[in-house]
Amino acid sequence: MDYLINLSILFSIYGILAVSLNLLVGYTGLVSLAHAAFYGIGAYAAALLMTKAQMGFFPAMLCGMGLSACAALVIGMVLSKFRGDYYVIASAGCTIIVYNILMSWREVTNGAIGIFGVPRPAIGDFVFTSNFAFLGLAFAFLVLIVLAAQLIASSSFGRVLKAIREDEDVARVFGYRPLHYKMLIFVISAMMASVAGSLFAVYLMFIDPSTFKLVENVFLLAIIILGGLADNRGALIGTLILIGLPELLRFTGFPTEIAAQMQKVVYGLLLIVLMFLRPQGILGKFRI
Amino acid sequence: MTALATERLCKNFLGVQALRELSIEFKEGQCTGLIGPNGSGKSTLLNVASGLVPISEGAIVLSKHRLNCLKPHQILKYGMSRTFQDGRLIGQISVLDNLLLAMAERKPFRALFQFRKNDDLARAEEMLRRVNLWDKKDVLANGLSYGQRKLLEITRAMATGAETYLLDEPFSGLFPEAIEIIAGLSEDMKKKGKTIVLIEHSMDLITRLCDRVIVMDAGKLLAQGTPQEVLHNADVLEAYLGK
Amino acid sequence: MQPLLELSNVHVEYNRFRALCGIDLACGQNQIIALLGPNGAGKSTILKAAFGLLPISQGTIQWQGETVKPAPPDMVQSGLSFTPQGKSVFPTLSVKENLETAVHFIKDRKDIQSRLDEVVSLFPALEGKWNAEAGTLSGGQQQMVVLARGLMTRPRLLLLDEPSLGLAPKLVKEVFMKVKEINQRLGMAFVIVEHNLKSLLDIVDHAYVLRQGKVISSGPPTDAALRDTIQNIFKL
Amino acid sequence: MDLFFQVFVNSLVIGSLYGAIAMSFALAYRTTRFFNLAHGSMAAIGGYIFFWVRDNLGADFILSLAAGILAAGLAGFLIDRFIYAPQRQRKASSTVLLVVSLGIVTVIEAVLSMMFGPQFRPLVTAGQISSFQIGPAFITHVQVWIIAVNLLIFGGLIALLYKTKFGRMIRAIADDADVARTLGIRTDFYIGIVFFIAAALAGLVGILNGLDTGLQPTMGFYLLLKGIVASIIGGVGSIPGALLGGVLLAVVENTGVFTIGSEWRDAIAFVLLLVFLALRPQGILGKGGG
Repeated sequence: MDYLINLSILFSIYGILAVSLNLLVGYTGLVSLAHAAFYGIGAYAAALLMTKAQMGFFPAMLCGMGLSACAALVIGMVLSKFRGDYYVIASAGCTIIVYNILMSWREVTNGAIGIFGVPRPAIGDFVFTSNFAFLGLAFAFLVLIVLAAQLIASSSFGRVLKAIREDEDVARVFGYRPLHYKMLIFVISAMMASVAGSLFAVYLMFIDPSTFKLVENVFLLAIIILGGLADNRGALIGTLILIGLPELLRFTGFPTEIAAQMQKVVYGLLLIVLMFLRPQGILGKFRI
Repeated sequence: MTALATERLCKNFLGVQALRELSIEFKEGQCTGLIGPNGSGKSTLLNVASGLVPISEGAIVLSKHRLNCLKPHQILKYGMSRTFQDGRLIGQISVLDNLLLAMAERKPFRALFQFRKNDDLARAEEMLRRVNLWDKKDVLANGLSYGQRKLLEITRAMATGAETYLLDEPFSGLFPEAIEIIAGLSEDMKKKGKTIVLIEHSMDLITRLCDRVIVMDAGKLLAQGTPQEVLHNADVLEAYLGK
Repeated sequence: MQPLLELSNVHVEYNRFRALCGIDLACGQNQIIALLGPNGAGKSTILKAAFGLLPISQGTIQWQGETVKPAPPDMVQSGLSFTPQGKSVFPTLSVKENLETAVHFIKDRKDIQSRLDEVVSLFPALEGKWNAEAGTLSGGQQQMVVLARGLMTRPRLLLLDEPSLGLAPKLVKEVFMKVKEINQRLGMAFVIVEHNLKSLLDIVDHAYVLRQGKVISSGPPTDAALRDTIQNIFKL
Repeated sequence: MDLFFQVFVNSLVIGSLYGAIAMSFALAYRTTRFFNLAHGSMAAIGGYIFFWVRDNLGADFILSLAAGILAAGLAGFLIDRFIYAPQRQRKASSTVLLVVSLGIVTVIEAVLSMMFGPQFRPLVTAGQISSFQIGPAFITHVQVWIIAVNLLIFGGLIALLYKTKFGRMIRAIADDADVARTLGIRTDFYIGIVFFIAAALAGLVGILNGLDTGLQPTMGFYLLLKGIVASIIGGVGSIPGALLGGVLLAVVENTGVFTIGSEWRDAIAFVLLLVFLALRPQGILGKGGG
């Protein structure tokens, strides 16, 4: 049972990441590999503020979101200069730089050792110590963020994002300014990723930089491509499958190390095969 | 009154002069035909006038504003809209969404809080019915036939409610029924006092719809006047027919 | 006489869009054929289908009297060449290299040299530009390079896709005069796709007018019905 | 001053590694116009096959070297034939190909980890390293080889592209593959060979890198990222640009490392990339925009 709760918490956190990344990749056509950076910023902001400044979880999370938003403004401006594949490479560079900072700015981030003893969140006197209670919190955030994403997708704003994705010139001729739209969705998406990061930090009560590597971002990309681009339910289904999959492999009886690698083989193959069979994913409405 | 004019407009692409000191004007409330052989610079003129390609030299005059530098998102503010020759619809969204794109909120923060219920669906329905596309409103634009795409393209431009319309070969490759619909729309626009710039090859349609014709050749103005005058101009015949 | 290239009831579809619906068309030896019609009528599609760049969903293609399933490498070697729309030179290759790429299947250096000499005699203007990057030439010269490249394989039939695209009318005329000259000197056949140029009618033996994937009229350029259809479509 | 000279020599060695991987990457990129992120994995395959043939089959150095290079080349060829070529035929966008190549990287890294273990593995023991002194700086024999091979690859690729018929075909395909097909050129055949050559060169770089520092399944991707940075700095798709970019990147990296510490190496590299992308997206030698 505890095992299922663990999985559900992971599902909630990755669900948030996938839905927010889908806003960029699926709806706006920005294949961003910078998402892991904001995930990391959120996690470290929460962990540091809670351990070093004894801040509560919610204010710490809000600070993390603010910090992510600022970082997203800078990174987004830099990335806005690029198109297509250059965008992918440049955004990967951003994740690598942030990872490098988390690893090497030891005075603050404690480097590769990471940060221990991050407390669980509390509301008043109630502390989310049990995983079951924490699941409630994480799931509540997932619901909030999916709702927000759904609203964005169904608003005029979402329609413009799709137009920008396909033909920026046409969007311009009809009076829209693509840069503004791209910046706004980039910041929103970064703030959502930051929430997932904060939740992750207090869930494990420990974080180190290895979680926020580029490969994590590739995993997220696999999730949303599998589930379907430009569809929020798709992102959730993709999360469900790719979070559940390694657990299935666990039952095959391979040693843990091999199972971990098998898991990578499977999601790598999934990316390759999907691009042949169904480039828009299971529920997707958009092909990259 | 002048709706749109160019002053000694030049446009160079990598050493090729697409427009050479072109000075022409399009009068308010008139339909002006823009004709000329392939590669004479008609589409380039439209692209420059809608800000999609920057001006090399000279200026554009748009509702009395003289501009050397024009951004595409500004043209609507000056009351101008356009269509594309190749029908650039947003393929992976619905027909209705394509149309609403021309009618919805432009500011990103406000657009975030504008939903379907705020859209002017009544007007959208009226416009789509006019071109027999209401049944197709939920179809992705990619699923339309060539003719339907052309119809939606011009309807979308009209939905902006602009005063001046740049129409890049709206009739090309269409069947007579579709041609009739678009010709009808153009006539309606003229009745409402809108300005139209029409690129078209068929002289029949030009004579029927246009008050004036401007003939371009090799990026320059070759001749202008009423359709009748232009049709009998020896220079035009030579440029067009190469005779 | 047996036609060189013959299409019977050819259909082509892509993305569920019916680009050609039942095309019948023939080009005899030594003939110049024109395909006219508005944008999207399927003129280029015919060339691509005949050359094997697009699969046909129905109908047959006969080349030199035999039914073939065309594939570009085979067609080139059996004497059919295709020059695509626009300035389709290789811009970073020199003019000479551009011409040499066309005869990639020929090993014999002497043979290649003799073909180069032959082409130069047809396009003397190119000789001075031999080592210039093709992308730096003017539009008209680039079109000449494309035409010359098409001749390197000594085809029996050359498919020309809108050679006038982006050219000034005077240059277009020059290109067509060249085509006529080659046709008369070397006895080579041409199928030329054009948008709306009636001046092309002066040099062709037979014209087809297309609309929405169908041939709506065909005949020799003097044919009254054909002239009428063209009048109706282009009105000038 | 002595330290400065050592930094310079180190930059030259690392720059050669970056340059070599960047040149082989550029060869494939200029022909197919997509970021093949799996290219680096060919270096890892080359390194590991070399190691396996040498240590498990007991083959001599030359034979192992040949096996490693060949295996990498073959891997590159097969990946193109069975994965990229069909995608090209479907007119897949370059982003689709990029995502596919990300999948391939993930699979190859995981398979190498399963077969050889995920940990870092030196190819030579400390006692086997022989080095000598030029002026005040030290350089190992392997590092001299790295520099030499880098120059050889440069000369070889330039000769291949500009002096042979094969090179002319490749440049034609790079200019416009669709037009090349209309001339009856079997573009997929030529592109397959290009992938073989590019991957084989990457394999060679992987072996040299392994001999210099060691092997790790993830080394290829890491090396390629640097190669891509070098390639973009120099002008993407340009062979001399890739060489120049590699050396420049290494110089900046090592100077930065020397000033603020070795842990900032990657950040320095990618900040340099972003600066270049923003200010001069076409790179040093590039002509067109990015």
